[in-house]
Amino acid sequence: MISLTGVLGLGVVFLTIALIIILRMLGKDREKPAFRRIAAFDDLKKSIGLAVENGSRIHVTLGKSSLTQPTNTSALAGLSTLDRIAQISSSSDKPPVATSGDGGLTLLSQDTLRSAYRNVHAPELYDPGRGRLTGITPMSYIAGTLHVTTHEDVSAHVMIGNFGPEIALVAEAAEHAGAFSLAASDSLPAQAALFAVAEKPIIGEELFAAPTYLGASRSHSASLQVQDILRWGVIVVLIGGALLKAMGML
Amino acid sequence: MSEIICPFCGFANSIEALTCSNCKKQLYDDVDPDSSPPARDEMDWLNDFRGFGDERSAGADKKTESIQPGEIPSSTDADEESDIPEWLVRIRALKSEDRPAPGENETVEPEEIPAYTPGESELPDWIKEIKEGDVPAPLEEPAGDLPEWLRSMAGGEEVPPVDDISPDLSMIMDEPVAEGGIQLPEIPYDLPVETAPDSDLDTPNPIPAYDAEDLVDIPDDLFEAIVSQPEVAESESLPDEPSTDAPEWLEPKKTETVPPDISEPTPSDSNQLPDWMFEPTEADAGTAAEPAELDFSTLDASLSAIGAENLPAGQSEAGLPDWLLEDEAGNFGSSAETQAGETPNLEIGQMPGWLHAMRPLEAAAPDLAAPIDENRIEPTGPLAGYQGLLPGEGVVTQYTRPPVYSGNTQVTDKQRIYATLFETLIADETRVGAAADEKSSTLQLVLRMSVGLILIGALLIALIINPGVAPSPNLVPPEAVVFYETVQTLTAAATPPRILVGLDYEPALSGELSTIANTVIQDWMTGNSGLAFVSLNLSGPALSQELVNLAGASVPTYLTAERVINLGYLPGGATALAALAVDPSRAAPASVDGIPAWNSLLLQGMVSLSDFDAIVLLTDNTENTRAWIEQVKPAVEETPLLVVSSAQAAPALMPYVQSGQITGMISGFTGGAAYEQLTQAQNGTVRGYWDAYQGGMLLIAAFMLVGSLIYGLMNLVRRSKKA
Amino acid sequence: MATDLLWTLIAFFLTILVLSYVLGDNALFRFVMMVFVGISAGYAAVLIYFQVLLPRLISPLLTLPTPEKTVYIIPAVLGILLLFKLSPRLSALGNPSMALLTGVGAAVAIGGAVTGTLFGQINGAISPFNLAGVQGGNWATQLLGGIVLLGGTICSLAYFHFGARTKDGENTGSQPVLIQILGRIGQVFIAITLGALFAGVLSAALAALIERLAFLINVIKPLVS
Amino acid sequence: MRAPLSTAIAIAAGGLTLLGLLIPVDPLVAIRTRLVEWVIVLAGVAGLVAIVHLLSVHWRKMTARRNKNFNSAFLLIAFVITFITGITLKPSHPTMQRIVTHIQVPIEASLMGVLAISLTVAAIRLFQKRGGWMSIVFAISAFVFLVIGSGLLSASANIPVLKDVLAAVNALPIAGARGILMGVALGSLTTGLRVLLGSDRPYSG
Repeated sequence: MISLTGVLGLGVVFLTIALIIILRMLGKDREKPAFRRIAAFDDLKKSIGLAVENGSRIHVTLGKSSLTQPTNTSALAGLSTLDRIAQISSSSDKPPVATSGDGGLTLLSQDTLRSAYRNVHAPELYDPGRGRLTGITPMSYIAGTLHVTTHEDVSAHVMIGNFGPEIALVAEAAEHAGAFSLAASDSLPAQAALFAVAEKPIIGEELFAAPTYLGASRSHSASLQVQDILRWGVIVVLIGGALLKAMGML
Repeated sequence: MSEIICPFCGFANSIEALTCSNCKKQLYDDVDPDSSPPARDEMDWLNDFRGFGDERSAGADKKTESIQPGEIPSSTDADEESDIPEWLVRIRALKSEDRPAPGENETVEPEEIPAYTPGESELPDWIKEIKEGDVPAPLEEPAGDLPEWLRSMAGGEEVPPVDDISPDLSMIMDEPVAEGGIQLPEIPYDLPVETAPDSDLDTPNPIPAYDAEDLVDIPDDLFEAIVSQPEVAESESLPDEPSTDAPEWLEPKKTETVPPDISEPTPSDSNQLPDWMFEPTEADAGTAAEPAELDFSTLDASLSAIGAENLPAGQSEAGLPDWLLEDEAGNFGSSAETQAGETPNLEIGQMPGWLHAMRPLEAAAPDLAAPIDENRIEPTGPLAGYQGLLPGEGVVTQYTRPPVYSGNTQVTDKQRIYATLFETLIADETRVGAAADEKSSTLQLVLRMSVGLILIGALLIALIINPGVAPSPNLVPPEAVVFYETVQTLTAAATPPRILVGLDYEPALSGELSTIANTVIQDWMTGNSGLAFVSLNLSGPALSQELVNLAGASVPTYLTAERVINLGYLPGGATALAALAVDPSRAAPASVDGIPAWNSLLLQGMVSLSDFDAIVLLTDNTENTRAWIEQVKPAVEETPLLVVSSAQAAPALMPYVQSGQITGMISGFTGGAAYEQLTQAQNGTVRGYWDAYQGGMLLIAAFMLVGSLIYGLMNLVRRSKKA
Repeated sequence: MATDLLWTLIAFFLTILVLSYVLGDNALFRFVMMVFVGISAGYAAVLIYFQVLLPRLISPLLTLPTPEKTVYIIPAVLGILLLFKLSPRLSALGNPSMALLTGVGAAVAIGGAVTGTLFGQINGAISPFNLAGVQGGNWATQLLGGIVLLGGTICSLAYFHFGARTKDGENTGSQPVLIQILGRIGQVFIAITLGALFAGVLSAALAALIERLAFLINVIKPLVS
Repeated sequence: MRAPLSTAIAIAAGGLTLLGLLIPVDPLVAIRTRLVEWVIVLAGVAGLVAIVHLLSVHWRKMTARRNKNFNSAFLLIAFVITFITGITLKPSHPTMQRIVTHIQVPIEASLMGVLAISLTVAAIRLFQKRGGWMSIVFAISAFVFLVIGSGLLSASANIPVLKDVLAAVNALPIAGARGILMGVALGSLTTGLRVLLGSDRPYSG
């Protein structure tokens, strides 16, 4: 049977699709949309630039979320970020290494690296060994990633995806190694742990802005704009709903 | 750039080493470790170039404004001052009147500063953006580590913005250095001396070397400009007669070499060097030619002698950049003086390494060319009695092994100091964020160790003694009360309830969750409830078995084999839960042993999840709990969803508790203790750890408070100092 | 009995070796980590075979009659295509399988985000304003609490607003004053939440440490006494 | 456009699954269930493929000419032993149970214990790492909830209004959590839809 929630959900989905398409089309004629400054992403750009110049490696870790879980969108955002980083650092002697804690995610990270290098006309840079599974269970994933952190001449760690708070161990190891670390997760406990440990923590929704801030495609900018529109829509609904509820009309 | 190969034994020594740590021989022919001036003295001349500063530097400023040639070399040895004869001082004074002081020199426009960034066009736009000189925030702190002269330069005037300087420069240097770069115009002074050799150097990769030059040797060049001048003046003003002190092998060179026309640089030169470097000044255009030609030939020869052309790029990078060769340039000057014989205090022992290197074998082994006695009669052998024979044994006995030359650039103390300065300058640029220096990381390690040992020690003591002083919680959160009441209501029912237990925690947190859940499972078992375990993670089935075994041991009357079924691992996360909500028998068809589960006595007749009396979720994971709430809860509207959560997930689950999507919840040891308090459980598992837990939490809170106060105060002090 | 002791000793030494990381990274810790990754991968592979592939693909293909079998042929083919991902040259053959995986995964995430989180949280945020049936002065407390939480939620949402002002087509990076004010307040609520979560994570980790230390004591006690 | 077939599959499968989730009518639910079953199988296969890849990476590390990593050998040995034991004895065998309870549990729980120390040190050094009033609020909040979490305050039931104060304080984090969760939901929505619109194609390698 069709529920009201389902219909409303479908409405929200179609509204979002329409907004993304419209803003993307409008964006073609206008200049790039303006977004607030997020210092962590500026530092990430700099550290990528420095990694390229001093021939050290960038490590992108995508988390442990399975593609069959609702949390996989954080990993998808991580993959878009990996794509950008791989393209940007294609002039580096040491291409970036991507680690993950799920099989599907590992294969996607390899595909992402391959397509990124193809897009910058440097397919020879692709090495499947650079998209790795470091452990199949959450904690073994962390154990394997710790090894990458300390043994692969990494100067910048980008942690974007779904993690447990144990990711703090990786961030701490990165700090010991004197490397830059930017960490973003959709998991609240992980965010809390990373806020205290990581050098540049990214809070909540900002995770999904990473590709846009690294200069990804126009559709990424459009989806950020859509997020802003929906945000205020939700705020209006919250206020309206609260009033109606207080008046007993809902 | 960080090691020197010993020319005698080939052992790699650190850049600071003066003598080889292996063979204990001196690494630098032209440096006497004992006589080498201390670093502070090396820096004195740098202080002289401050625009302002202490009294001493103010005095130095006066000197620099009207260059007293004799005084400037005080950088190397201030005592030389007194040794200079009075007549020479007069000549120098006259000379200085003709020449503009460095301060008065016209400054070169930034455009004139060449930007040696070969690969820049290949770099992506945003890297160029980075290079547009927005300096990383934390660079202010490292500035504290910068040498005095560099900080004083930061205060210098007529400084164009960083952006005006070549992007490469602004990228690598922070402001003071960029400003230091503005001193460049004063370089032309010693160009004839400096650039002529450089222009012809066939180094593997000259461009990076020039980057380094642009960055670091600015005050250095200025120093050389002034240092070289008096030498030029002397060689010009004094009769140019061959010195008797000079070694013979130098003389023919002097006559053979053809002076290159420095005032008209060749295209190849102009390719390698910026135009301004070729601006001839009346003072030195002609006069510098002589030392220049000396440098030219000798340096060339010395390089060919040590095979500099054949150095691999890596090795040449490992050596020092070209700008550091200025010291050799200084030495050329001194060699010119040696010929002129005007500076008696210049010792032969100060002859630079490259000069040693290019000496003919006679110079290396002087005894080899022993004078032949024409009247000598061979006393022995088959030629006995013959006269005027060449003495064979001389060569055989006196033959010495040809000297070994290091492939690496030989560096003087001064060069090493500049190199170290350069390294410190770029050190903070090699990473974004706060520079984690050796000291702080060691402190961090010590802090970590001590905190760890204190915490572990305290917990061990609490666990061993177990004094039972920690009071149990009397204030129970409402969600825990609801949890307790639901369990009591269901277990008190006439027909024993059938419960779906979702086990969704990792082995990492089994210590916490199995401890909390143990009492809850025991209560279900006491009510003879049927328990069907399903897990969303790989280790779940084993953990379920462990949990059942633990709880079952406390309830011997409970028939585990009949009343418990382990549906095993449910792959697919949220999607699997969605499938479970729609058709459980299809989503989890068999038990972990492979036996069809839904025909079993326990699950017989069940078609949907709403047939269960309650769903108990043991979780440490907010996202999977969200999946249970989003996928399963809508399918079991009336069935209560009870959550036993780890403390780490509790705050994130509170919104769901408040919104009523979670019926009841106990979280962490505190929730477990509260539940045990409600059930009046004797020797509950949480109670056993309660002292250690409460003590540990308070100890961590105390650590945090103290640390925050200390570092907070340190920050305040630092801010007030800055202000 | 002897095997029980052996397993207990293995657990004991593994615990000690991992806890040695407190004193800094060391060879023994790295060794244990590698063994752990290997064992967990082995266990996962076994479980995937017995709990996923065998009951959901292999058994149906072997046991079911042909008409019902056809349904399982598609995942079998897609699974085989996925194996080509092991070969760098042929990995493109596995793309359709990955596409299916990604597409369905994205749909599940969207469904969960909209109906579960978004609607669920909106409902949760406005529910305290349902004052019907609230006795006495409780309604004021509930209303105040509801207003504070709603305000906090709105401000937290506003904090994440990405849009910024432009001046002559240039991104100024600054936001309208209203959003700045709301964002500041939102930051406070977010910081409070992260602090509470941090305390929760510490509590859970401490519980794990206590349980491990208790285990060590329980192993040593009989040996000492 | 690259990989048109894969893109079509992703869009079609995703679209049908989403419709099945939001409009639970018979044909759509059946299709969704079927697709989900296929995806579960594929996720399993992907897991195995990735594990093989993990082993190959460590094999390469072990047999590398330079910088051999002998720990990789232990990883491979541990895998082989566990895998063979599991295949022969099956997961429900007590030995396999013990591999979890006596190897995985001690290692993982001990790592969590180490995390407790790491987080304590991070809490101590918080203001050294970053200042700002957000950090100050974070530190105060963490301290307060550590004390509350210790159960010390819950013990004193006789203190008036303490219960209400505790309830109010415990409710405070809900606001921020809601804000973050809703924001993440919005991000998930747009990110997921980018995949369903074929704008993001991580599978097009």
